[in-house]
Amino acid sequence: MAVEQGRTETASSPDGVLAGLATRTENLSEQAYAYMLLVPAFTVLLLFAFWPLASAIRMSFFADVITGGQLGEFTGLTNYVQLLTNTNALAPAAFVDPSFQTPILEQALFMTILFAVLSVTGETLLGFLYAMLMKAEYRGRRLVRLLIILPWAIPIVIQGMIFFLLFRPGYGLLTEPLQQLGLFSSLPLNTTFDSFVIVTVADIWKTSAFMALLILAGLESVNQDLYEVADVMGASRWQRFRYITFPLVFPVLMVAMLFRTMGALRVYGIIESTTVGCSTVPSMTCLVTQFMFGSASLYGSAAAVSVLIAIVVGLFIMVYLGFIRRSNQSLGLA
Amino acid sequence: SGGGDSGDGGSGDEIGGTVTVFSGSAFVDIGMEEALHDAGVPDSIDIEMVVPPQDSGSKQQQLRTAINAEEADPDLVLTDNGWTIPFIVRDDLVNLEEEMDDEFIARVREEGVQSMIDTGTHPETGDLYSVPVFPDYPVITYRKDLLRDAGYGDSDFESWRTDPPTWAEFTQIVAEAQSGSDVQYGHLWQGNNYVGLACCTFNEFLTSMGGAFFGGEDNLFGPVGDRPVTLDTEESIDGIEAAVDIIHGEGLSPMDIEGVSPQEVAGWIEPDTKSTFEAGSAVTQRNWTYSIGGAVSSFEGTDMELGVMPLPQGPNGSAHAQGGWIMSMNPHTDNMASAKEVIKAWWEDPVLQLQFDEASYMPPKPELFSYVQESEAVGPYFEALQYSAQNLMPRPTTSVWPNQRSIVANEVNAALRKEKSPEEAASAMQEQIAAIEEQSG
Amino acid sequence: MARVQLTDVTKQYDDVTAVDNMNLDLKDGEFICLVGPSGCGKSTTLETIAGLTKPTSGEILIGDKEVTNLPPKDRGIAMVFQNIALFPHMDVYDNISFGLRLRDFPQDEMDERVDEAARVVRMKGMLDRMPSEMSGGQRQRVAIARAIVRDPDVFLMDEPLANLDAKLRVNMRTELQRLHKQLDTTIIYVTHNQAEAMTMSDRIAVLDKGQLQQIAPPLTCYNEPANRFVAGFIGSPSMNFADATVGDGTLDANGYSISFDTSAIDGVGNGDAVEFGIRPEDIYLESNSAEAKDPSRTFSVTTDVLEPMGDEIFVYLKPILDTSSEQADFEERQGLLMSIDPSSDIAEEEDVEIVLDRSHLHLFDDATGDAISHGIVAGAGVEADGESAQAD
Amino acid sequence: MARVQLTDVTKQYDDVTAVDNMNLDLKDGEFICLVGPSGCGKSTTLETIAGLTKPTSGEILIGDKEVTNLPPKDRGIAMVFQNIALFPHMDVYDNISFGLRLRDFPQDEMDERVDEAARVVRMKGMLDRMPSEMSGGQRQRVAIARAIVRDPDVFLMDEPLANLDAKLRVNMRTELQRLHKQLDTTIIYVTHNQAEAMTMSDRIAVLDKGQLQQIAPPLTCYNEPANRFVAGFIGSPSMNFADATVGDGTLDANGYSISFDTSAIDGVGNGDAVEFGIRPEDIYLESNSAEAKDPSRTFSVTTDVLEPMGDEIFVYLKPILDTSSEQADFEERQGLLMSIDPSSDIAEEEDVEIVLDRSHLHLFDDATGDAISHGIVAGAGVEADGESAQAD
Amino acid sequence: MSIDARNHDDAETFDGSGEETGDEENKSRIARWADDWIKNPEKAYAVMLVFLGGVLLTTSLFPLYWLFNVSMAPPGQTDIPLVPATFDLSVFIQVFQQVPFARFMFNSLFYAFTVTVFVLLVGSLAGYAFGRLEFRGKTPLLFSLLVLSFFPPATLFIPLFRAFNQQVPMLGLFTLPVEIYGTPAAVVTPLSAFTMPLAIFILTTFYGQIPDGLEDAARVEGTTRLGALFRVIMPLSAPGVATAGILTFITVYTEFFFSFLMTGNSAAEWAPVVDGVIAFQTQYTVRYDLQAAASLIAIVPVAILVVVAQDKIISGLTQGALKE
Ligand SMILES: Nc1ncnc2c1ncn2[C@@H]1O[C@H](COP(=O)(O)OP(=O)(O)OP(=O)(O)O)[C@@H](O)[C@H]1O
Ligand SMILES: Nc1ncnc2c1ncn2[C@@H]1O[C@H](COP(=O)(O)OP(=O)(O)OP(=O)(O)O)[C@@H](O)[C@H]1O
Ligand SMILES: [Mg+2]
Ligand SMILES: [Mg+2]
Repeated sequence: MAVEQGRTETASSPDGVLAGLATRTENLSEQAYAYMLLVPAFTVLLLFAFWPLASAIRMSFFADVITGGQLGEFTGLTNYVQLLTNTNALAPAAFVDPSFQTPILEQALFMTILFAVLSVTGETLLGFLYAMLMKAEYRGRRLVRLLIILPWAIPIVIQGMIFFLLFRPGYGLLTEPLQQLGLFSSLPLNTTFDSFVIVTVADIWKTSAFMALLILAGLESVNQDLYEVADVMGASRWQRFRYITFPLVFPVLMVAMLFRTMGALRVYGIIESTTVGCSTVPSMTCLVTQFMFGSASLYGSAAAVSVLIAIVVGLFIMVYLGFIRRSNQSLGLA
Repeated sequence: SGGGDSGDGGSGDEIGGTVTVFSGSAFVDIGMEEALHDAGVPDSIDIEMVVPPQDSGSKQQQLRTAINAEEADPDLVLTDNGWTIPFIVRDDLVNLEEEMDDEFIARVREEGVQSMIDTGTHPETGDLYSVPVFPDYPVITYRKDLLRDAGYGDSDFESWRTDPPTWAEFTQIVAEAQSGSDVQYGHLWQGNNYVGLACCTFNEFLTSMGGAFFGGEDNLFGPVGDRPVTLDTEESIDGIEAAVDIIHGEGLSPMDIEGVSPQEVAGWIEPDTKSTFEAGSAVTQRNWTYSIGGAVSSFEGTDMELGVMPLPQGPNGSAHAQGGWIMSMNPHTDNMASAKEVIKAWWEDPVLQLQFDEASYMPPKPELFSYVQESEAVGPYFEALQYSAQNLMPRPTTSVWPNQRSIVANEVNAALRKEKSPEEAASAMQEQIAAIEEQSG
Repeated sequence: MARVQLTDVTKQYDDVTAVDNMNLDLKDGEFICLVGPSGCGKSTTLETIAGLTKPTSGEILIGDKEVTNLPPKDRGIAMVFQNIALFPHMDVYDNISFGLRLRDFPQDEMDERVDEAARVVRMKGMLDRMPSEMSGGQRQRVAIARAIVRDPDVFLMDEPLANLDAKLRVNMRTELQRLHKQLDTTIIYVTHNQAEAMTMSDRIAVLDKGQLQQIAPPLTCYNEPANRFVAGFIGSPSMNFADATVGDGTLDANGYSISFDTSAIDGVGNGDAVEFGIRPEDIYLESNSAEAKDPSRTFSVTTDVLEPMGDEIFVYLKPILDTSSEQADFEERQGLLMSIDPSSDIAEEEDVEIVLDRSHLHLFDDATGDAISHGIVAGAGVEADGESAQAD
Repeated sequence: MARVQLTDVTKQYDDVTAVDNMNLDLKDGEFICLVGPSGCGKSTTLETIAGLTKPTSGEILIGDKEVTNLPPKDRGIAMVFQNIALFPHMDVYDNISFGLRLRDFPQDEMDERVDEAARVVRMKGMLDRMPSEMSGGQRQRVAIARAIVRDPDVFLMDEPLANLDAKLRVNMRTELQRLHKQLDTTIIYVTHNQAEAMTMSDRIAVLDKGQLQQIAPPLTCYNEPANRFVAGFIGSPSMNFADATVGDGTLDANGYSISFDTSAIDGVGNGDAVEFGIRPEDIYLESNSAEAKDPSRTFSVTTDVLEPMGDEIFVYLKPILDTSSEQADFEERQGLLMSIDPSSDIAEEEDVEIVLDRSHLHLFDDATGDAISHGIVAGAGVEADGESAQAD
Repeated sequence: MSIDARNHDDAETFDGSGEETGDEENKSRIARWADDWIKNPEKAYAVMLVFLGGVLLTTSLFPLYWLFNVSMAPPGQTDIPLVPATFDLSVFIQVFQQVPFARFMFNSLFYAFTVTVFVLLVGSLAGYAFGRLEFRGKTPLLFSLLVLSFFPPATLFIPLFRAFNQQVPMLGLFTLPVEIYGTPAAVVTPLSAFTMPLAIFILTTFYGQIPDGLEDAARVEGTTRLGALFRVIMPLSAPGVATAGILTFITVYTEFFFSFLMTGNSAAEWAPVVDGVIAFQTQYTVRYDLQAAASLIAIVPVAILVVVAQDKIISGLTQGALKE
């Protein structure tokens, strides 16, 4: 029977292999063990993310070659200086215009930040509502859950098409009503402000599901016993939320908002696909893509914008981390 | 890496294998492969038409990717004549002048539409890199029935084919026709903030009004940095004003242009105007050749009657932007000999005729225009096409054009939406484009 | 400060009736202990009172107000949960002050109350610990503090002291009693600890299988259990039971008989099958028979296992009486159990003489289990197998 | 089936020393009870033995093999957790059989074992319940079943019966003892229940503040506590303590004195400050003084609160002796506590005469708390405030 | 203030029940509901939630409805009415006839499935380490995951692209043994790397929340730490794991940038489903109807996934496990 047992052990394939490995490593110290567990993930990341990232950063210190495809000579911070002083004539839009002659929404930096703040706020609020709706008990809730998640499953190109067709000049279903209400111009997709609103709404529409899913998962993981306690203690609905739900969902919420903010600060696809276009609503990532894939491939500048974006995103993340630390919640980061 | 680099792969000189052509869905399942074999491609060669999934811009991007990847497939690519030169300049396409026999090259030069051949030629060496596949011309399609109601007749239609009205006359005619009918729109064209505005629709206004991007047609392909930027000249501003006038009718331009285009054109591109016109909602439309076929079939069995004329004239005559696609070879192909066979066969008349029959693509050889003339659908409008073919103007294709075109599109569109005055738009363009010229010179 | 009434309350889970037609009427300010075997429905009863569970049927009144459909927060209760359920994200202070914060207490009053509650549960100086950094008993004490820091009308406590050591338990008991007196709150208290139930409560409610068996003052439950179940359940170690038949002036069990005046008790007649029960402390060694109020004749028995407990010794005697069927489960303890003074010299496997205290002998109806009488008196019958040994 | 040794084991949390230099040597097959106040380090000790917590220093041997750094699964242990810790996503069967499944037991053997374990804990017929559908006691029983279904070398049980009613507790106790005999497994058992500790264990280990106070057989701990702490901790209700001074042949407390032959005991001399302790059951009403082995003179006292427990009555007496400082906490119980027979007629606020059993009087060093002697003998000194009342 | 509020509450409750006994029949249905809700605030809350949800859902679903509408419009028509003029489901078949749409879907499903499984597995190990173990360098390592997401993915494209084409050595150290450009690996590997940070963060958060007691119990029962991860922690983190899975799956399934640029452009060359959708778009014409239909079809697998996974997300599992 011992033999049999041995066989079944190895036979239970992935578990078996894993178990073998696990047994051998079980005696490692917590420290060593943790590192061992991180090896697979970080190997992949090192090869396919960190290394290319480092190469890209390196690229940012080299000059553009107009005929494209290659790197010019080492130029130090020139690319950055040009971008920050808005003196790169080849830049499809101003990253930031120090003279402030370019309208705010046409400066990639400010446009993107505004977009991120609005969309993440909208998505978080809507996401919370959706999550509650998905969690509540009523008939047909399975369907509702599905429907809430679906927008997230729509490829961005199609999302763009949907909104394009809604706001298409002349024919778009919403073009005329909104124009008559005086909210939009007759060419919303060509007007920076209108387009900005459309892109923001489109993003909130699609991405609230992301938030909702994560928040829902957070809600579901809260030990229901605690609500009983709170109820007996006399907590109102709001207080339950304030003292139990919110703090316990907070870590998940932070993860969701963190990643949504990072995503929003890198917004690009929705702008391109609604045919609003980068020239109407120039986001930071628009610059990267246009530098890189405009027929002149300006790798140096593209990389430099990426690094600038990373710095902006990084600053935002610091705000989050500060927030996390202050609220005394540990994500392991603060 | 040059064309020779990877063209010498082991199988590169043998006939056989599969030749992949990065063409388009219009070429799939219309019997092109058969026709090419009939036109001389040995049977040992398989030909595969690959559908590039997207519009011009993405196709360009994908081609760039494939070439950067030193991919062996596709062996042949159809490239937009509007963005081929940067590839040529970077040696990202095979120099056919070197690789193919001189006789064939000479034949192409001789038989092909000149403006198409120019867009496939190295601007400095003059070597031919690409063979025209089909040219595309902008024309005005219009509703004869409405114009008749407004008092115009066949004689007018007749004369416009070879002597189009001026912008002033044209807008007058459209205005009359529209006021006498319940058609929603007057003249449609593509004024959205997109590639086509810079290269084509605005360029047409600009040129016909006597303006130019870089001082004149000679400088369109460069040299970058060594050419004047002339967007702030009086004539160039006239070009913007004409485009604005045709929407808003404010009489800014020296011509007496009426506002017959709806504000929406500033947000429309080809499919929008095409479907609107075909639905009978407009009097006239500027669009490419292929739109004739669409209108013909849409108008069939209705009261609507189709007319086609060249683009109206300005002080500088009538200007038509060059459209169309040309065929080039991937420098990394591993099947060059076979690919050459395909290129050669594609220049044969039956192939080009099939292409016209099945996909409404004009043949790139003027001598075949008679074939077009005889065709049932397009034949009646051939004269107009011919006129535009004769009044073509190439696009300003250089490696910095992508950056410049978005500035042009942006500023002109802003002017069309009256966000900026024509002068403001002009000076903004002038300043930014000059800066690019300077930085990249 | 509120009367609590349960009328015909039933709570049915899919296949289990956790609470079965429960009727309780607790006076304002009463201290009630709920006792009963594991799974008998004590927690469920508390939950229905708290409003955490809607009863399947029946209604609940707190302080004359119907609350059956009221949410927990409007019922004026505080509860110590059996599963403790501290808020894992709050430190001890925040856990304890939670209910006060909900009511926007001023900071200084909150501090004061938390301090006092922490003192009561001996958790002062640990106010900034997180729940994960505490021992089981410490957590439980925080849970108690969390409940007592408020002034509810009704306290519900579900085994609040289960994880505390004996000494602390005694302290906490005192503190709770003091609190009860001070606040005059109605307290419903679930416990498995007999001592707690006996000392703290005004009345004990004994539950079995979701049904109320008896609700009465502790000593009544102890001395005059309403039925066989209560008799067996209350008291530790448990009462000894044996099947018997009423004879002619005797109670006959397994050939032995005890003189018994049937006429003194209603409802038993010659030949009736009954079950009789006697508590371990009502069995005496013959040498101590003077302590028994109404000693029976002596029986000769052999000791089996001895369990010295410190302050007493449990002596298991080899069977002389039939064990009741209910006992059959406990395979090894079929003999009679007696409790004697620890100073007695007694050894395992020793023959001893014992007497039963007739005045503490309980009779139960064999069929229904209902109590027939608590204590019998000697009658005319002859106590078989030995001479009569009545004293006093 | 394994010896368990802890050598100098210390577990330090940030600011708390949960286990302080613990040395234990448990024999193969021994049944050890760990007792001690809440938070004294019992659970932590078990966790270090189980390998769930790495000790800060010290080493642990199980069956002569050093296991200090071995993962739990290789230590041959089974454990019942204080916090129960059922797997909430598995039903009872899966919870119980979890360890067996990990070891690829054949289905039928697994079924058999689970069945047997379920029988032991009286959970048969509930195998398909989910943890959330069970009562507190039922969950605890499943947790026990999960541990006993396996054949480990060492059982670690952390208050396994805390949520069970007295009767079930007794049954479970028996079952565990049987299991212990049958499997001959070493069992380390944490309990707050004195009866459990007294009846089940071969030895009791008393912990306080992370330190081992005494490890000895139950009755030794009860009768000969190693120090003041053990004396106060073991036994419920707790021993009475009072400060006293050794006089000339007397033990003097608060003006009262008891005759005491100092010379019979090493280490005490005239004038020494000591603490003496006496258990409630070693205080007798004068009428029962015959039961005391070595009764002291009588004292006149007044009764305060009576707590009838059924099988005994706790009588709180108004103070006659100084209460030790440690007791000061329990504001109302400063008097002496005695335990008497429930048949005694006694009322609150009644004047009674009592005697102490000198042979059960414990003396502790006032400074260190270490025991000096257990029982004293009468000496030459005159028992002040009353005539000598020695009997026997 | 709170006293006022309570009085008010009481008054209402009292009124309500007082009337109820009076003239039950005269009362309109609405009044009865109102009474009911006052007595059972839970119900009122539920009704409000459902109402609000209804409004939200309609607005959020409208674009989806519209997508269907677009698919019903005749080819070439871009003037989409609010209600379809014709109802012709044949577009859904045409989608498969015009392009090998099934293969496109398969490609994307393959990517999504592979990446999801890989990321959940590898991410779980990392999530366990970050969420439940203490080790030096934890914060910097966790932060490095975020840093990755600071950059637009396009930034990483060029170096990866060259490496996959064996043009430059990976990490500057070694050239890949085979060219993986154009193979599924060229999509799966970078997408795994890009979706990993989010997955790790989600898993870290959820794994970290599972009480130690349960892991302890599993370990004592005989699992290794990893065994406990897979047998206890993961099942109990089901909401988190399922969410991480769904998010990863959908992200990859609808990803376009890398899967478009790293593969050939035909279905047979591992082009993603989005390629299939935009195959109906050419230089001058867009078949919005087919695109819409194709997108609706493309959503189906995701819908199925969501339906299957939602029970995992909705599973309040931690109840009744611990007494603490
Ligand atoms: N993670 C921790 N961090 C800090 N202190 C801790 C932690 N765990 C336990 N302690 C402390 O260590 C001491 C011993 O705890 P332990 O759980 O061993 O007590 P115990 O004897 O089991 O008590 P109880 O009977 O209440 O269960 C306690 O004072 C407790 O507060
Ligand atoms: N959610 C549920 N689903 C099904 N049965 C349940 C549920 N909750 C409790 N029960 C059953 O109801 C009965 C009463 O449970 P309850 O928790 O009230 O018992 P209890 O008296 O508190 O027991 P304990 O002393 O063990 O805590 C038990 O048999 C239990 O199994
Ligand atoms: Mg309970
Ligand atoms: Mg403990």
